[in-house]
This record gives sequence, structure tokens and C-alpha cells, in this order.
Amino acid sequence: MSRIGVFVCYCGENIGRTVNCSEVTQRAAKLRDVVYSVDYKYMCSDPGQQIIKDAIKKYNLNGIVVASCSPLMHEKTFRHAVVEAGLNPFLCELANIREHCSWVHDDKRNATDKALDLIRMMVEKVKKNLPLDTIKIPVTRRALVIGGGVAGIQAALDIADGGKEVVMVEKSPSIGGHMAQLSETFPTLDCSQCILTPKMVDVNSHKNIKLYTYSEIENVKGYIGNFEITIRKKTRYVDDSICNGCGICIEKCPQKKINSEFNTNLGTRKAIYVPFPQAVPNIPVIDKENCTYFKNGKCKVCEKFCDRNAIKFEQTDEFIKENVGAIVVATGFDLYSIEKERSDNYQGYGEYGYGKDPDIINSLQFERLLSASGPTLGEVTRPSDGKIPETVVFIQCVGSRDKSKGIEFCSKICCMYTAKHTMLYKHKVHNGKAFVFYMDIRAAGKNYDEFVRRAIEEDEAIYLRGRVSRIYREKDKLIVKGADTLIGKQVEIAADLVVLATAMLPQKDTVPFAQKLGIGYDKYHFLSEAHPKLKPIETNTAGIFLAGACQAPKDIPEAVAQASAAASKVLGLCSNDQLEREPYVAYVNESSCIGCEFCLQSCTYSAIENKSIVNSKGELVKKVAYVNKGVCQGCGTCVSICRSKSIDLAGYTDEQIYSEINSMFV
Amino acid sequence: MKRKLETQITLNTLIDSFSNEIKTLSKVNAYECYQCGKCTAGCSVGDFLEETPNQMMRLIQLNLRDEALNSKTPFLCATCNTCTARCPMDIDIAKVMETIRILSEKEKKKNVKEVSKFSKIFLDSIKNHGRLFELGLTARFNIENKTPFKDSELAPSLIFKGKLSLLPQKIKNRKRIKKIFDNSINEKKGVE
Amino acid sequence: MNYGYFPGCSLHSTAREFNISTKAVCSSLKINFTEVEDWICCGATPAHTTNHDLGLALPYSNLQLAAQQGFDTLVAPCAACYNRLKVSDFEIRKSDEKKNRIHEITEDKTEADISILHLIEFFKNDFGIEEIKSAVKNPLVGLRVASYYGCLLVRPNEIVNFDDEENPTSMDEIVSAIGADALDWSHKTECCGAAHAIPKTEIVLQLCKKLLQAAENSSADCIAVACPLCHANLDMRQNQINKTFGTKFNTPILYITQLMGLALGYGANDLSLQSHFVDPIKLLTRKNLIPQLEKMNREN
Amino acid sequence: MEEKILTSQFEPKIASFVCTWCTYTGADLAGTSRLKYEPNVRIIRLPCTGRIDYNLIIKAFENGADGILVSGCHPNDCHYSSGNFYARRRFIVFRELLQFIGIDVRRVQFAWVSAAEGAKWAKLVNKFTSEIKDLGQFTNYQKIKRDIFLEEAVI
Ligand SMILES: Cc1cc2nc3c(=O)[nH]c(=O)nc-3n(C[C@H](O)[C@H](O)[C@H](O)COP(=O)(O)OP(=O)(O)OC[C@H]3O[C@@H](n4cnc5c(N)ncnc54)[C@H](O)[C@@H]3O)c2cc1C
Ligand SMILES: Cc1cc2nc3c(=O)[nH]c(=O)nc-3n(C[C@H](O)[C@H](O)[C@H](O)COP(=O)(O)OP(=O)(O)OC[C@H]3O[C@@H](n4cnc5c(N)ncnc54)[C@H](O)[C@@H]3O)c2cc1C
Ligand code: SF4
Ligand code: SF4
Ligand code: SF4
Ligand code: SF4
Ligand code: SF4
Ligand code: SF4
Ligand code: SF4
Ligand code: SF4
Repeated sequence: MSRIGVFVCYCGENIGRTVNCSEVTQRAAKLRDVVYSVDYKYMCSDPGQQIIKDAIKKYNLNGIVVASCSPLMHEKTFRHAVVEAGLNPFLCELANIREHCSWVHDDKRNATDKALDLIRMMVEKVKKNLPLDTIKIPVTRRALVIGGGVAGIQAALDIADGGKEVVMVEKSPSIGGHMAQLSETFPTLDCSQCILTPKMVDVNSHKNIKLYTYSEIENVKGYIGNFEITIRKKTRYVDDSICNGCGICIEKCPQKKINSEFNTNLGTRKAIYVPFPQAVPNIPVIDKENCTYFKNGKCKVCEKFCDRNAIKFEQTDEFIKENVGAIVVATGFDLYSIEKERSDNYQGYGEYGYGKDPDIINSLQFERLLSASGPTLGEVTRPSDGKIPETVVFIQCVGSRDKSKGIEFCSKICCMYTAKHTMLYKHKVHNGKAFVFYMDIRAAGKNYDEFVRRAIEEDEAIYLRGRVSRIYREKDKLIVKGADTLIGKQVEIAADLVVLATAMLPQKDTVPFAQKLGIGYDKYHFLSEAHPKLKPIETNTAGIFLAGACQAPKDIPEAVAQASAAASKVLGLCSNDQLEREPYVAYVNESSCIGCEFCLQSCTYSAIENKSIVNSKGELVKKVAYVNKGVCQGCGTCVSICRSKSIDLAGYTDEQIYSEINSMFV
Repeated sequence: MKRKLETQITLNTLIDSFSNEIKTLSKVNAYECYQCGKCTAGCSVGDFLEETPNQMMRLIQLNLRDEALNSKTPFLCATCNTCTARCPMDIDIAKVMETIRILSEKEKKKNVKEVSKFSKIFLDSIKNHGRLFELGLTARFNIENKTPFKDSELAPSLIFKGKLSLLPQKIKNRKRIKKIFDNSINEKKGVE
Repeated sequence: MNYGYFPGCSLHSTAREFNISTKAVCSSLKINFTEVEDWICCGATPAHTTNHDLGLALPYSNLQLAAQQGFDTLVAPCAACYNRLKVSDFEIRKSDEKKNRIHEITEDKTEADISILHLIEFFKNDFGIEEIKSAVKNPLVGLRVASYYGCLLVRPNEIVNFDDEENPTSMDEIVSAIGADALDWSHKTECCGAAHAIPKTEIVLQLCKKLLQAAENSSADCIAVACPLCHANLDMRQNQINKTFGTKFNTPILYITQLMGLALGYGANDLSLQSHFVDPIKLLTRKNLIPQLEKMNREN
Repeated sequence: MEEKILTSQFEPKIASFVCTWCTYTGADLAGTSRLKYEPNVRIIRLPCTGRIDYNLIIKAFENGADGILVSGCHPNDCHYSSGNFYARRRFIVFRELLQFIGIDVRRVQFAWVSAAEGAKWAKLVNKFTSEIKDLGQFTNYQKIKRDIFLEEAVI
């Protein structure tokens, strides 16, 4: 039996001026099941709220309609008042007779009639309201950080410093990411390794951080506050609990002509190796593909020399489970490669020789040539013959902003690092000349444009506005055929070295990875934020956050800023034992659900799963949909999809809405 | 730059008529061009141009129809398709050149008269014989172009080598070629 | 498959040797091509730059002829004809409106569903490089050949796409198959100036100079071509180039079929090697690559 | 005299389904900005247009609505990231169904009104109200209902 109370607010003159509130109050009293109806000048004031509380008790009300301002304004206020009177907050609804009525209409008659209609709709709705409880989700107060680039490192350190445990998973043998490969960094030109290495060491030694390198995410289960992660620890063939990083194995390994990934194939490494001297952890790994023992059963030189017996040829992949409440994804980027045969859908650059000429290199390779710890110890020389290049042509937007190659976005950082490259080159090769082909210069950060100006004004880089159509070799030189659209002429430069500012792409395996986590990605496979402006850190899956270049091209300052933001989100989440959520979530009527799974597919948040119903003998009776309350965001899309009307949304049930519709017009 | 620099143009009638015209005729939306200059960079005849290919695209963007139709560029274009092949925006620039050239020809704008004349004589030749009569073509071109001795050193050995026949090869069904010419060129719609 | 042969105007005049050598190669390899009867000129550059429809109708009319004569595949040795045939076929397949219009123009409703192959494409995809290799009797060992594709064989890639548009290799594969050295050089697909030869000779001279220079830089003995226009520009005008720029090029330009013919055992006369402006015979003799016996083993 | 004619004119009944994040808030803004619009609309607030199941619309017609206005966030602005796309897609199918059963599709309008577009909301209501006025009262729903067994008209 419904006992509804209606409380009509004048809002001073705001409502009262157009809506005849006392008439409305009287007419509302006559509505079916309304047992009490009253008006007051300011309902939200303390005395106003008191009227509601008193009435609930006095008239034993079980449904409240406040006819006042927008629910977005005072719904919380009145629901709070209702709770104080001992009623479930979700039995209170607001009829918006101010923003949607008195303020937008002049005609008193019309406004008054409409106000009554709005009240009637809410009275009918509230009768169907059910008491709901806010949802409480327990929180595992630790976090997982995937990816150990500068973004992942920053996020992990911030969370760990905030007192929460962090599990970090990095797929390569060392953390550091791309930043570890850089020479000096814009806009200040400080040495990349000098600022990164201490942070890497901190990660390894922090008491709150558990580091898994050479490891990947095998599986993710659960939802916000309660994720269960399976980590695959790939076989290193070196026992990291025994190895002390002495390096004797590396020194003695006879297999030494293997291209070094860290040095972008400009240098070599051994079959047992650490990617670079400052690697964290400083524990070698055996490259099975190239190890003589694995190839033909003989060698084991490393094992012989390791006096701690850390080499373990019989090692296999290990699987480890970790429970966390939140996840930060910081898997970074890949560089576009101009090769002809590409693993993705993008086309390579035939006009630039498909990467065949050793003196046409990409930007990361140039970073390695500039780096004091690089394959040339910081001397800029040509890969083909070791000569010091006197003319270097830099080409921007290679792959980026290029519809014909399938990549329409701007990679954002290449304008800046190209300017940096011209400066560093000039600092090393004083008589050298740098030419840059560009379309636009995008240097919109703090001190960025000044930086580019310096490259032009002080380090005398010649900037040519235009793209390059072709590069070909003519004897000792690379002929670069470009244009300067500012003078409207073709430009031909005979270069010793050509550096391509190739596009920043997402990690190659992003799609299966994102699917594993249940997070979205865009058409280029960058991971998607929940809202481009207001939720740039969140993903659509609650509890999973993004940091760094996995979301979009970013430079270090931005990657670090986003990482700290993600850390603060994680710390916010982990500062509670429990999460509270509004109870507007979908639920399934298991008896009528036919298990068609349409709702599963419609849910953007992957909140719906399959559930097997078994009888007492443990036999499968049927499969039905099951909504994970922790994940459901309450959009209701599934409700309108379900053909058997078996799924409904608490707070916005079919019954409630039909009641509104039925009472809408008299 | 050989050309007299006109430092000012007046864009008072920025209606999209020309860019729309090009769009209908060549299916190219000129506004997709972001003026990167890659077409210019690779243009085979770049050394000989006044307006570069990207500037031709710009003229369309600004709806400067007269300037475009009076440009020599479309006539000097060797239709090599390099620009089209490499344009990062997938714009068929060669097709645009061809379209402008046809418009210019139709409206008797300023153009490169040798090229224009050559085309006419070439087409006349095949219209008459069904196949190209190279000796006749060269001779007539040189006469009309007032360069009677151009390439004359080549002719004797060509004839000697049996490469240049003195009489045209004719096809049997000459009506067929005539129909094709009449039906496509005399059609009122013109270009398309 | 029933192959129609479309020689095009040049192969009956300035490029006679292309025709002769193609026929020689075909007969040696037992390839059966039948010339389309009463074909007309494809219109080359002047047609499509004068009138879009004319540029489509002339080649299409030839496709209709071929269809009427019962061919399902048309092989064109001339890159220009090939390109025009392909473009016309492409545009007309793309739009029914266009097709109706062209049918109106040719006053012929024949549906020309014909595949069009360039001779090189035919050798590579239909005949087979290995087959060529096994037929070689006189491998051209030590001959350094720069294969020149030019524009029309590789662009636009959307329409003519039997090879890579920036780094084509099919001709090189043939060159290797016949025992010569295929050079990876820089100007495989640069433009020679094409139809500008007569009206704008200065353009052609300059572009060809660059081409010859690039070939020389790669220390090529000769350049292989598959287009009469490219041939004429590079061979016939080499002397003019030398005069104009003070260069000393003496690079024989050979049709790929002439090189194949040599490898298959034909002699200089069979392949009309003497009809070039830049004499290839001296080079070939010096390298000892002309089969001693004229018409040696020709019939096998 | 004139006045009288105006007031006795047909006043359409319009039901509106809007999402809470964009259009409801936009309609609030129209109020806070004191924009004036026709009083014929009754709003039902939903979390997202993705929640709109088209039985709701049929139901509104059945209850006497002359026109129905559905509005949510702009594409890509959906609070739930893609609910409005679902709604949009379903709406396209739904239009066909409406046509099939003989309801003038102009009686159902789909719009995008963001939280900042109070003025757009006011304009939309006015425009739609006047359009429905022109279309006149929706009287043949009962007839249609008789003609076609609608209970199963599920999309
Ligand atoms: C040539 C060049 C020069 C640059 N110069 C500068 C500069 O001067 N100044 C500047 O500010 N920025 C510069 N940048 C940009 C800078 O490199 C990036 O902003 C920064 O590296 C982004 O860091 P990140 O952590 O997001 O990504 P990354 O550095 O790419 O790190 C991602 C990490 O995640 C790991 N990973 C990836 N996938 C997985 C997985 N599935 N599981 C586990 N681990 C995974 C990777 O192994 C890697 O360690 C430059 C970039 C380039 C290409
Ligand atoms: C014309 C224009 C268009 C734009 N368009 C876009 C767009 O389309 N998309 C986009 O993403 N961004 C846009 N922006 C940028 C966007 O406005 C800013 O990024 C954003 O407003 C910055 O927010 P903020 O909080 O840092 O600073 P602000 O918005 O400036 O807020 C600072 C606040 O601090 C208060 N304040 C200042 N000093 C003190 C003090 N001493 N004590 C107390 N309070 C103080 C100020 O009163 C103010 O309320 C645009 C900017 C402009 C100028
Ligand atoms: S409850 Fe709302 S309408 Fe009433 S006085 Fe307060 S603000 Fe005004
Ligand atoms: S066993 Fe393999 S890793 Fe060890 S030393 Fe030999 S080659 Fe190197
Ligand atoms: S940042 Fe500069 S170089 Fe890089 S894609 Fe954007 S505009 Fe091009
Ligand atoms: S100052 Fe503003 S308008 Fe100018 S380049 Fe920078 S971002 Fe663009
Ligand atoms: S209400 Fe929305 S978020 Fe929740 S289960 Fe349904 S579709 Fe998913
Ligand atoms: S759509 Fe409905 S019936 Fe189908 S699985 Fe989901 S709840 Fe069950
Ligand atoms: S290459 Fe394409 S985009 Fe670039 S200027 Fe030329 S037409 Fe424009
Ligand atoms: S098609 Fe014409 S404009 Fe384009 S590159 Fe060739 S010559 Fe230049």
C-alpha cells in the first residue's frame, strides 16, 4: 500500500511567480495514494527539510515527491533528509518544476497544469521505486603497473611512495623503456639516462614495489577493487634469485654478432646479455634463438664460468598470480618502420627505399648514434662506412599525417626531437649542416617553440617547408629530392645521412592485450581514455587507468604527468577498504533469460558474463546472463536490447518508466 | 622566378565554384590537399614549371580559375603520375592537371602552344588513318610550329633503318574511329 | 587461354625491332599470340589530355574488337598502350554510367570483359621466369643491365599493379633469368618525358640525361626497356643529349625482348639490333654475347 | 478575438526521453538561462539514450502522445561512450517499423543536445511543437493498434 507525500516548493518567487503552488498542492493531494501534500517557501532550507522528516513519521509515508528544482541540484539533499527520517533514500524523487517549468514558461495556467503533470508522473514512478542499497565493493589495496617505461616507473614510484604496494610487469629484460635509449632530452637537453637511471634503481629497491621483468600479463580476471592477475614469467635461463650480475657469462659467451635491439641494430650483443649496462635488474637473459647450445647442443660456456651456478638451461616459463585493486597500463609505443614487409596494415615507403640503404635511418637510431653510451660512443658516424656525415637531412612526418599510409594523426613529438637532433648534431659536428624538411612545426609546450627557434637561429639548421618525394643513392651521397613550397621550387640535397622522424605507433600487440584487459582502443590501436577531456586517465573499465604513450603520442613531461595522475587515481581508490557506488545497475531475471547473449555484446563495459545454472546434481540446467555489479555503469543499453525482457536497470526499471508514461497525459 | 610577381590578389569572390567544378570533373576534393609539396618535390618536369603542382592545387583551393587555366603547368605535365602515386593525401593530381588542361584548351586560354598543337596534329593523324602516321605527324608539326628543321637529322636514318614508313598505315574500318572522335568530342557536355 | 596481341602504332614503325624481337622470342618459347585484327591507336597521351571520353573510348574500342574476335586476354608490349588499355578498362568497370557513355561513343554494345597484360607481366605471371631460364641457350653472362620501367608500367598502382610501384623487379627477374646482371639502380621509374619528345624536346633531353647519368653511375653496360617511347627518347636522342649537355653517353638501349632473343640464341639480324641509333652490337660483340651462328637452333 | 482562436488551438502532447548527462542538463540550462519555450513537453529522465527501448515510444503513443522527442549526447560525447550509437542504430530500424505500421515518422524526432545547449533545447522544443501542431492530433493510433497486434512489436 503506497503512502505518498508531496512537498511543493515555491523557491521564493522562482517557482511561485509562474506556478500557482497552492493550487498544485491541493490538486496533488487528490492524486491516488497521496496521503499528504504541503507547500513551503524554501524546501531545501533546514525548516523545509524538517517538514519532510516530520511528515514521514507522522503519516507513515513510504514514498516522497519533492516538487522543486532539478534533481541535479538537490536530489542528494532531500534523499539525505529522507534517510534521517528512517526511509530508504531511493524512495524519494524530485519533480523538476523550476528549471523545466516555472523558469521556461510565462503562462501561469500552462505552467501550473504542467507542474501538476510532472508531480503526477513522479508520484506514479515513486510508487514503483524499490528500496535500494548503495553497492559496496571491497578493495584490494595494491596496484599493478604494466610497462616499465618512464610512465610506468613514475606511476609505480608515486603509488609506492603513497604507501601502497605495486606489482610492476615489464615484458623486456629491463625496465626503462624508450627513454633509456634516448641521448639528451628536449627542451632542456639533459641527459636521458642521468635522469632516468636513479628512478629505475628506486623501482628495484623500493620496499613497496615487486618487479617482474621479462614477464607478461597472461590473464586478467575480476573488476575494480578485485582483479586477479596471472603473470607469465618468461624463461631467462638465468636464475634471478642467484645471479649477482657479475657478467662473467656475458664476457665469455662466444656468440657475439647478434644485433642489439637496444642499439636499434646499430650495435651487437652476445647470446647471453643484458640490454644495456645500466639495466634494471642487472640480470642477463639467454637469447634462445641465437645461443649455440640451444641451436646445436654444444657450448654451455656461460654455465661453466658462472661460479654461482645461476645458469639454468632447464628453466621453463613460470606463472604467478597476484591480486590487485587497480591497474595502470603504461605499455608505451612503437616506432613506425618504413620496411616493405610490415606486420601491420601500414605500407612502407618505397620512395625512400623501403629501409634498404644503411644511411637512411630512423630517429631512434640517430638517438643511439648521439648517445654517449651508444654503439659509436656518441660519435656521429654513418652506418655504411663510419664516415662523419657533413650533410644530414632530417625528414619530419614520415608515416605521420599520411593518409596514404593509413596514419592520419600527428605524432606530436617528432618536431621537437628533430630540432633537438639538429642541435646535438651541430654540437658534435661543427662544420656539419643540418637540413630539415617539415610541413608545420608543432612545438606547443612550455619553452618548446623557443627551443626550435634556437635550433634555427643559433645552430643554423636550415628548415625547408615541404615533403620529400624521393631518396636515392648516387655514389657516396644520398640524393634527397624535396620541395620548398615557400619559394615554390624543387630542392635537391646531396646528403651523407638521412634521418627519418618516423611516426609513433602503439605497441604491435595492443589489440589482444587490450582485449585481455577489456579496455578500448582506437582505430590506430592506441588505448582509449574514457573521456577525452574530463576522464583522460580512466579507461572505460573501472579501476584500469592509462599512463604514457600507450594512449597517444606523448613526450616525457606529458607521460610523467599522466603517470602521476594515474597514481593519484589509484591512491584515491586504494584509500578506502570499500567502494561505494550508486545502486543503478542492471540485474537479470534468471528464470526468463534465454541466454542469447545479446546483452553481453551490447555492454561497452563488459559487465555482463555468462553464468551456468546447475541443479542439485550439479548438472547444467541452462546458461543465463549475469551482471557484475562492480563493473556495470548503469547505462541501460542491455535493457533495451534484451528481447525476452529479462534484464532490467535498478532505479530505471521498465515498471517505473511505464508508470511515468502512463501518467504523463490526463 | 621568370614570371612577373603579382604581389596582390583579391579574394573578394570566394565562392567555391572552381573547386566544385574540379571536384565534379576529376573527383578530387582540393581541400584535402594540405600543401605539403610532395607532388612538387617529385614532379618530373619540375625544372620547367612556373606554378608548381602544389601551387596548382592552391589555385583551386582559392578558386582562382583564370590563373589556373592560364597556367602552363598542365601543358608541361608529362602525365607521369609520380605526384599521384606519392601524394600522402591520395589526391590524383595528374588527373587534376589533365582536367585543367582540357578546360583551358576548351576555353582557348593561354597555353603552351607547341604541346597543344602537337596533341591536335596527333589526334588528327589517328582520326584520319586509324593509326599514327609518325612521319606525317612530325612533318606537319614542324611546319605548323615553324621549326622546319627540328630533328631533321634523325629522319633519314629513321627511314633508312626502316623505322619510319613513308606512307601511313590505314585500318580497314575507318568509320569506326571517325565515330569515336565525333561522338566524344562533339558531345555538348564537353570534358566529361 | 586465348591471347590477343596488341602491338600498337609504334611497333609497326619506330619500334619495329620490338615487334620483331617479341615475335622471335614467342616463336622460340612456343608462345601463341594472335594480333588483333584492324586495331586502332590507343590515343596515347594526347587523347586523354584532350578529352576524357576520347581517352577512354579509343582503348576500349580495341578491347571490344578483341572480345568480338574471341580473345579473353590481351597482351600489349608497349607500356603506353598497356597503360591506356588498363586505365580505360578500370574506369569503365568502375561505373556503369561511364560504360554506357563509352558504348554510345563507340556505337557498339560489346561487353569487353578482357584481362589486359603487359608483355613482362605475361612472362612473369603467365609464362614463368623459371621456364624462361630453362630455355636459355646463350646466357648473357657479364652483361650489366639497368632495367628501366618508366612511368606507365608501374603507375598508377591502383590500376596497373603487377609490380611494386617504387621498386619494380619483374624485368630484373627476366634479366637475371637470361644470365645477365640485373642492376639495382636509382632511376628505374623516373619519367623520360614521354610524349613531350616532339613538342617539348628540351624537357625530354634533360630528363633522359639524368636517366643516362644514373645508369652510368651504376656502371650499366646497357639499359633494358619495354616501351617504344622510352626507347625512342633514350636511344634516338642520345646524340642530341650529348650535344646539348656536352656529355659522352654511349649507352645502348635494348628492348627486353631483344636481350631475351639473344639469350634464346637469335643473332643480331634476327632481332634487328642494327636498327638502333646507339649501336649495341659493338658492346655485345666485345662481351662475346652474340651467338656465333645466325639462326642457331632457332627452331627448337 | 484572435487570442481566443489561438488558445483554442490544438495543443499537442509531447513526450520526451532524454539522457541525464547531456540533454536533461541542457534543459536545466535553458531554465537557468530563463529561455522560454512551449509548455507541451513532458520529460522522462533516463541514464542514457541507450536505455530507450522502443516499446517505450509505442507506449507513449498509446497514452496519447502526439509527438515524441528523443535526445541525448552528441556522438562521441556519450557518458557511457557508445550508448547513443546503439540508440541511433536502433532508431534507424525503428523508423522503418513506424513507417510499416503507418505512423508518420515525423512524429518521432531524434536529436543531440549537449549540457551546454540550453538554447538549442528551447529551439528544438518550439520547432518540434509547431511541427506537431501542423501534423495535427495523432488520432489514428487506436486504429493502428487495432490493425496490428502490437504487443510483440519489439526491436
Ligand atoms: C627518437 C625519439 C626521441 C625522443 N626524444 C624525446 C625528448 O628529447 N624529450 C621528451 O620529452 N621525449 C622524447 N621522446 C618521447 C619519449 O621517448 C616518450 O615520451 C616516452 O618514452 C614515453 O614513455 P612510456 O613509458 O609511455 O612508453 P615507453 O618508453 O615505450 O615504455 C613502455 C614500456 O612498456 C613495456 N611494455 C610494452 N608492452 C608491454 C606489455 N604488454 N607488457 C609488459 N610491458 C610492456 C615496454 O617494453 C617498455 O619498457 C622521444 C621519442 C623518440 C622516438
Ligand atoms: C579562446 C579559448 C578557447 C579555448 N578552447 C578550448 C577548447 O576548445 N578545448 C580545450 O580543451 N581547451 C580550450 N581552451 C583552454 C581552456 O580554457 C583551459 O585549458 C582551461 O580553462 C584551463 O583551466 P585552469 O583551471 O587551469 O585555468 P582557469 O580556467 O583559468 O581557472 C583558474 C581559476 O583560478 C582563479 N584564480 C586565479 N588566481 C587566483 C588566486 N590568486 N586566488 C584564487 N583564485 C584564483 C580564477 O579566477 C579561475 O577561476 C580554450 C582557451 C581559450 C582562451
Ligand atoms: S529546493 Fe530547490 S526549488 Fe526549493 S528553494 Fe531550494 S533551490 Fe529553490
Ligand atoms: S650457452 Fe649460449 S649463452 Fe651460454 S655462452 Fe654458449 S652461446 Fe653464450
Ligand atoms: S610532431 Fe611535427 S613532425 Fe611529428 S607528425 Fe606532427 S607535425 Fe609531423
Ligand atoms: S600560439 Fe596558438 S595559434 Fe600560434 S601556433 Fe601556437 S597554438 Fe597555434
Ligand atoms: S546497464 Fe550498461 S553498463 Fe550495466 S550491464 Fe547493462 S549495458 Fe552494461
Ligand atoms: S539479452 Fe536478455 S535474454 Fe539475452 S542473455 Fe541478456 S538478459 Fe538473458
Ligand atoms: S602531394 Fe598531395 S597533399 Fe601534398 S601538396 Fe601535393 S596535392 Fe597537396
Ligand atoms: S604527372 Fe605531371 S604534375 Fe605530376 S609529377 Fe608527373 S609531370 Fe609532374
